Amino acid sequence: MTNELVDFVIISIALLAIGIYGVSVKRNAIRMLFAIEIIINAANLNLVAFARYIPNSKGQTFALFSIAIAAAEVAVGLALIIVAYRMYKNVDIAEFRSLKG
Amino acid sequence: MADAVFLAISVLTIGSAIAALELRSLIYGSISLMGTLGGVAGYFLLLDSPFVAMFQIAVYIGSIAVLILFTVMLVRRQLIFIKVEDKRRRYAGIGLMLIMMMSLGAIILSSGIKTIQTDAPPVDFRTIGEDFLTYYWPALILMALILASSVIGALTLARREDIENDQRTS
Amino acid sequence: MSAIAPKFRLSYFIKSILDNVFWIVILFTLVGIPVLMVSMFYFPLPVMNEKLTSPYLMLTTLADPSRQIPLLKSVIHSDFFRITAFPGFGFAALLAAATIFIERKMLAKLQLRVGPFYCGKVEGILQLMADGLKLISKEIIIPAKADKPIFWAAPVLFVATAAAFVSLIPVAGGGWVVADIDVGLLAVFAVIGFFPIITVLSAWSANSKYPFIGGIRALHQMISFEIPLILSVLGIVILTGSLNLTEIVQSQIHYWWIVFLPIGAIVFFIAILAELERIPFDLPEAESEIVAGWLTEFSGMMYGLVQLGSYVKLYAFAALFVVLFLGGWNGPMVWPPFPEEIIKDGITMGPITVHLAGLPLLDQQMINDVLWFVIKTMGVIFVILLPRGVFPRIRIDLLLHIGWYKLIGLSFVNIFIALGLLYAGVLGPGGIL
Amino acid sequence: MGTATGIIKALNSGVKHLAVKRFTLRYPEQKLKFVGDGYQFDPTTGVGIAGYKGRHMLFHDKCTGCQLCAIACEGVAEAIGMVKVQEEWKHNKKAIMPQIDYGKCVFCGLCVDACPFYALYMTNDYELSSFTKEALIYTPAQLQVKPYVQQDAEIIFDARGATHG
Amino acid sequence: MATQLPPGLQLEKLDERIMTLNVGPQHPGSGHMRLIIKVDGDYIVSCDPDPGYVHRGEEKMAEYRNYIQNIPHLERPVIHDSCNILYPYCLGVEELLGLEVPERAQYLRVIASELNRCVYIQYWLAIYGIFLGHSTMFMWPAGDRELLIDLLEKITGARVTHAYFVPGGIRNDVPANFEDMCLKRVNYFEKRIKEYAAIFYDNPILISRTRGAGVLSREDAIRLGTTGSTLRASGVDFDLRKKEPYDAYGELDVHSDVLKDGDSYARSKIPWLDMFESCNIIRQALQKMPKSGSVRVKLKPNPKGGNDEVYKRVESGRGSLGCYIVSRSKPEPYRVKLSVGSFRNLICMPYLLKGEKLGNMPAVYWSLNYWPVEADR
Amino acid sequence: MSQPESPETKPVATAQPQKELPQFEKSIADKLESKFSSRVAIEFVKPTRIRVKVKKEDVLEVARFIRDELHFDHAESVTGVDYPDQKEIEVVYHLGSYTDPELSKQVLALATSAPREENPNPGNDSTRLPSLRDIFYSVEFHERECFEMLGVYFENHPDNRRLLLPEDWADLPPMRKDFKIKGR
Amino acid sequence: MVGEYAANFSHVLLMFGFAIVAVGPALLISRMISPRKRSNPVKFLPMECGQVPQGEGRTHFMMQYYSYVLMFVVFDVMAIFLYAWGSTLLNLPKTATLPIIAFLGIMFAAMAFALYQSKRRNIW
Amino acid sequence: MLKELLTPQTANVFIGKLGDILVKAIDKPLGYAINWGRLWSLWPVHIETACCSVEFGAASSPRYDVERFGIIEAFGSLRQCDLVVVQGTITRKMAPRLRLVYDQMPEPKYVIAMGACAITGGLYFDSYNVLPGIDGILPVDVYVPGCPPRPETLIQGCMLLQEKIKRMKAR
Ligand code: SF4
Ligand code: SF4
Ligand code: SF4
Repeated sequence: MTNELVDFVIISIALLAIGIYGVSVKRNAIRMLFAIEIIINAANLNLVAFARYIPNSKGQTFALFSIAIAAAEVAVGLALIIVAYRMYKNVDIAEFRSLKG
Repeated sequence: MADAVFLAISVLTIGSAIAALELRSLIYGSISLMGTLGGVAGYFLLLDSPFVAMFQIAVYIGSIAVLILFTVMLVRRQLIFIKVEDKRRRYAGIGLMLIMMMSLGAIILSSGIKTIQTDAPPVDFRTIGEDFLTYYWPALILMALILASSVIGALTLARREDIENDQRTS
Repeated sequence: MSAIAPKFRLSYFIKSILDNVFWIVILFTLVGIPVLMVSMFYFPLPVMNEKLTSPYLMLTTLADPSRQIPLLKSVIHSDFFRITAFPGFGFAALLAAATIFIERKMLAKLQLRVGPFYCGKVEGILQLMADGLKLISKEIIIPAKADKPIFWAAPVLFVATAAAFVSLIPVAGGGWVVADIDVGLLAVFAVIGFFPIITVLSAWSANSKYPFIGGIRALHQMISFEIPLILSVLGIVILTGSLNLTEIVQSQIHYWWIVFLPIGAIVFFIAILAELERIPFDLPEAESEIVAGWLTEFSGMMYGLVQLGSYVKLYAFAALFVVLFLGGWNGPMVWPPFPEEIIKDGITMGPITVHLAGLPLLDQQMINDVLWFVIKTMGVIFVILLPRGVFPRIRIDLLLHIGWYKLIGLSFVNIFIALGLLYAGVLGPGGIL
Repeated sequence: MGTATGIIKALNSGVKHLAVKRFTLRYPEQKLKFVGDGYQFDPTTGVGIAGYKGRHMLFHDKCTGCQLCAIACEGVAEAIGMVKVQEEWKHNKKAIMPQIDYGKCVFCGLCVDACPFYALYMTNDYELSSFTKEALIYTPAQLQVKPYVQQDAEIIFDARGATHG
Repeated sequence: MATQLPPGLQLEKLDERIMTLNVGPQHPGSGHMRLIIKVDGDYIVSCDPDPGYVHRGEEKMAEYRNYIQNIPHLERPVIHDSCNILYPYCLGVEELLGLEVPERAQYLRVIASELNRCVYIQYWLAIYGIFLGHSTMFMWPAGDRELLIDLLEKITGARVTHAYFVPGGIRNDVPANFEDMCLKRVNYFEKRIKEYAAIFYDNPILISRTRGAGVLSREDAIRLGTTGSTLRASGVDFDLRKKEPYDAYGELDVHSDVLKDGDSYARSKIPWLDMFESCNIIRQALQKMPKSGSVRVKLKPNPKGGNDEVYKRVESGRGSLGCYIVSRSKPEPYRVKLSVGSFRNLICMPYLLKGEKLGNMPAVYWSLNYWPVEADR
Repeated sequence: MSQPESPETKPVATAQPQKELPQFEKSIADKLESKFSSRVAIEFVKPTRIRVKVKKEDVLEVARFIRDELHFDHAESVTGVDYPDQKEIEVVYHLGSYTDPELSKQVLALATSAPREENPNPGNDSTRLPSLRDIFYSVEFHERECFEMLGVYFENHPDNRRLLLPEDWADLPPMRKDFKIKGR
Repeated sequence: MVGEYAANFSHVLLMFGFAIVAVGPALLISRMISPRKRSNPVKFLPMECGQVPQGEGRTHFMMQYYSYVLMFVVFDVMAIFLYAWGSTLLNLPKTATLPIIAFLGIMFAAMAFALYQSKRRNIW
Repeated sequence: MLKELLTPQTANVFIGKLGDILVKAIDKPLGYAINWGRLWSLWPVHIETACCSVEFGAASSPRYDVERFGIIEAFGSLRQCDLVVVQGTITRKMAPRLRLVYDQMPEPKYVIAMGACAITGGLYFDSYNVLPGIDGILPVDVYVPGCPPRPETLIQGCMLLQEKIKRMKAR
């Protein structure tokens, strides 16, 4: 019993789908951030899986890049959430919109 | 077929990914997100890329999850438990998810990916470093710029201007 | 208060113990041995004398010592033994207990007093046992509004994470490490990252003010010192080109890295003081400001477990320092060789001489390694403990200032020193040393 | 660099003290030695005689039951009560003697100052803890007993620090 | 610092960020009192001291006891500085009753009060050490003060509550080899307290932590009416032993140290320097003391004061300590008021802690030389 | 022990005037007398101690004069004394000086008095005095203590709250003479 | 074979699990043998120095040092990135140092800005 | 036959009986062991009520060093303590707080009344703000008289308390 590439790819698809569901349904800014993280992880998983089965180091390299960029994105995203929270005392995206007007 | 470890990790990852989005409490949601990230790190280990796996744990769980947790704790207690969403949207989202899964799965499964097999030894993690510094060095610089701009942007955004300076002796 | 029981009598005590022994023996013979016999049919047994042992053969070991030895050897080399006992949990817990005792006695000596003295007749060596027994028999209070699952799990997870950290430390040559990982150093950093999460979660879950402030302080402190901690080791990685801790130790056969990279060693040391929340960096538990910091709401055994975890963590960090900078187990051979006769001819007991094949269970080299390792680790632990008696507590802004300005700068200096050593051709492949 | 030398000096001072003698008085085995037998008062000169202010001692053959000690204590702690005793003394017509409640007494010694007949002294006994409050009330008969104390430890100095011996 | 004191606090705007912390009464950093502290993150927004947990009504009780019976309970507010807290009371009663203290008693009083000052300061220093998280600095002073306590016990017969000073002199003469013993201990004591420099006062971590924490300028120190080490650390040279010598201090050469900075570090250093000065004074007094003589004027029982009032003050461990006695021709005083240094320094606490970091709270609080039991009386 | 009996008298205003008065202290008293003439009563002048008594309407003015012209810059203590016979509560401020080295020995007792109520209702009755907090900042806590111990309400004091007594204290202010402690 | 490396890591997990198994019972035993008296609800209030607690335990409590947490996320990534470089340095040509120096230069600039920002306490 | 016997109920009963036997067998030595642990590891809670705290501090100073008996002073939180040493006068303001502190501590807990004030009110028997002893609010185990008690007396009191713990029921 060994793992095959297709297993990893299927898991990756599942994660992607969950992530997209989260992004489209959730209205809480922090939850949306979670969903985005899940999507990024799905992508990374794909990268590394293909890199392993087509023996090549490039996939891992790009996975590293994308993790680093995810970190940067989270930092900025959370800073935004903090600012929004401080202004509206809420973390709900819909609220942001309604309060602005 | 996949082995038991793989199945265990799959259950952990998918389950906690769903839990991260659906649990009532944001704190538990963040803990579940940590589970997802850890599960993905487990896949990386199964794929013989320990460097990426450790990087994933150290960066994602060691710092990003900490930041998320910390921010969640700053949010007022009532808000941690609030879940605002309407039912129709939710069903639409689930439908979208299923459709995506089906279609992508069908595409992938029919694409002949099943035939890919390998017995090659895994790539040494040192080659990653080599890649960075030889062929992909512009990407490295670009990444430095991204990181730098993100830290600058985050700090500029997150500070508060609404407090007068005289309320606190500096 | 509780009623006063009849007067304590030693004879009663002994009688009760004998009672217990009797019951245990009865139960073992009636239940234990049959269960053992039955279960031996289901478990794979080790290969002895090139034969697969059967359960009946196993039972003969009870009578024949020469058969016990290979069995013992196979136990010693099994993963289970490693995890539970020797380089793993048991060893670490033992050293942690020794550390607590040494700390109390040393602090007392420094402060011109005696320290634990009456408990256990000799210099209070049983003090720790008394504390443990008391803690385990103490009521556990869960605050009413606390988040119960996290609150219960936090101490256990704290110990477990510390144990996972211990598993990465190589103790002696020849693979005496629980998990020999190619990227061991990175794994260490990955494991360290869990501590702030557990701390801040437990602090949050208690739903009380002092733990919350303490937890947030702990978080800031730990993550701020994680970067200098990571950067200060980079010099060694540059010079050895390896992330494997065993290889790093082997690279120090001739010279310890502290000789070439003293700045890195200092930065690393200060950073581990901060990671361990030891004085002068024990802000998360600063009792004069925030009672007991994030430990405020822990009572009874939970508190005991957190203490155990933190001392296991202390051992692990001290051992990491030894592995990285002090040459690990490398040292001159001081353990006397085993007497030839015992290996060749066997042991003489009265009139009988028994020849036991493969007698020294552990070879001389390994025991020597462990000896050196323990000595060095104890030395480092001593130096970690010493500041507790000498320094006051620091303030959080000063702490962050030290971490972010001084230590990061110094660790970059250290990296450039390493680079310089490499490119000047002093060290590294083709270097003059 | 000042910081570094300061830190090294502090560490050095700490390590040096690992060699200094311990100052601890090992109490249940050793007991401190005091001046004399306890605090007494000399009414003729109006000056006390130095000594430790521990539990009192009452000389039944001197006490006249004049209650002066009780009056002195009334404004301090109300620790002294006068109780009847069975003994018969010529000078003690009322046959009352002080009984001291050590749950109240503050060991100020004013009652000793007040007694004009040298009947009340203080002794070196201080081990008075008990399980109950009643056991802290000392009757005249108990106060009569001279405590047996073996106190001989004193502070000794030498080059390696002070210690008890 | 601005001369205008901060006005009452408007916190409404910040309410969400503000957290109220109770420091005390069961708090390792507080002891007998409570500070209600409001923090915004790491900064203290307001501090409201809530003393009175040891308020025992000493002043009321003093109206029901005669002049001698007042001694035991009037020394209880500061039992580790009990000679000094009785000093102004005894001086006052002596003036009321017109008593003249014998010379030997005067010198012995000076010696006892200086010894007691050292004992007090050592205890204070010990607690300061534990407040800053320095356990050795608790143990060393707490151990070294026992040297002097042992000496005082040999003189007075009690470890801390000596009840040694009485109107008209002292209770009893010193034992035979007193001078010898005293000199030896004081010398050794001085050697010991010098050791604190390396581990505490010159410790860079301590300096970086307490320098600049809770700065009290000279003007504010005067305006707030602070006293003792708090005042002298702010640059005001005011020591009653020098300015208004009582008893034998007139014949002795006293000079007390003054620092300019006015921060926690200076405030914590002044008492330490004081101990050296105390050792000096004790040595001088031992030399000049008459070798024999009476030590107590005989009082008649239940003495009555006239229709008069006195206000006497001495320099105690915490600064000037005044005693105001109103007498109405009765054996009991009509009103006794202790004006204690701790209570006078209490006012600095809300003033200094506002805007400080939370981490500075123990350092500033205890450096004010504040003993809650005394302030509550 | 004796009960505090009724015939209490005010402090004897002129304490041995025939003895020659200490020079320096006399000069201070003279300054006060020349400024306010009969509005202040110099009650005694002893070595290093002076006591003056003023009416409660004048106390602010006198205090300001003492601070600005006589350079007494802080208050050492504030004592309330209850005189049930005169139906007044006397409040004595002991003032000292740090800035003027000549004055460092001197303590000036500034006494004033407020009417006394038989059934005190602290804060709401006529036992009121103007607060000296704006002149001598250091009296803040002393006046708070005086308020709760004797029921003297200080007007314009920023926070006249309970200080030492328990929060649920519902008895008389304890330092009044008619508050008897138990058993006496 | 795919998945060789994972075996080594499993030991870490096993150790983690063993520690839980080993110390978890301590809590259970403690629960079993500790005295449990029915006591008043006061006991389960949060500890507040002998006062009855007021206010909420978990508030919007923002330390002035939030900036350091933000910075940590970015610079932690940087620090571990340097390991990818450091561990391969021996196999690399010397010119490969140049990109990393540029990388460090940019990060230093960012760090200088960040430290300057977080030093200005009163804006946090 | 066997199947009938081995229903969950009978199994439960059997296991329960076995547990009872085990508990009984274990109870006594365990009780001794626990009491032994408790008596050598008394951690006093840090509550200073009045001037006796000075002598309590002296008791943990190098000269008397109560840590010899396993008593560590300056412990941060009351949740980890098991001994209340009432160090002196209890005023009316302090009394409810003291009771709260006692209530919040985990079982088992012991009380030592230190000083005349804590026993009977001592000097302040007639003060308007002082409770006459703490018996009314806390169950006291050992009384340590003196004003303040010498550290030796306190240590003696602690030894008495150890003696008492030895004879207490462990659970
Ligand atoms: S020593 Fe003091 S308190 Fe004790 S009985 Fe004598 S007068 Fe009363
Ligand atoms: S002890 Fe002395 S004062 Fe007391 S009743 Fe006896 S004789 Fe009188
Ligand atoms: S017994 Fe004495 S020392 Fe203890 S609190 Fe009471 S008055 Fe103070």
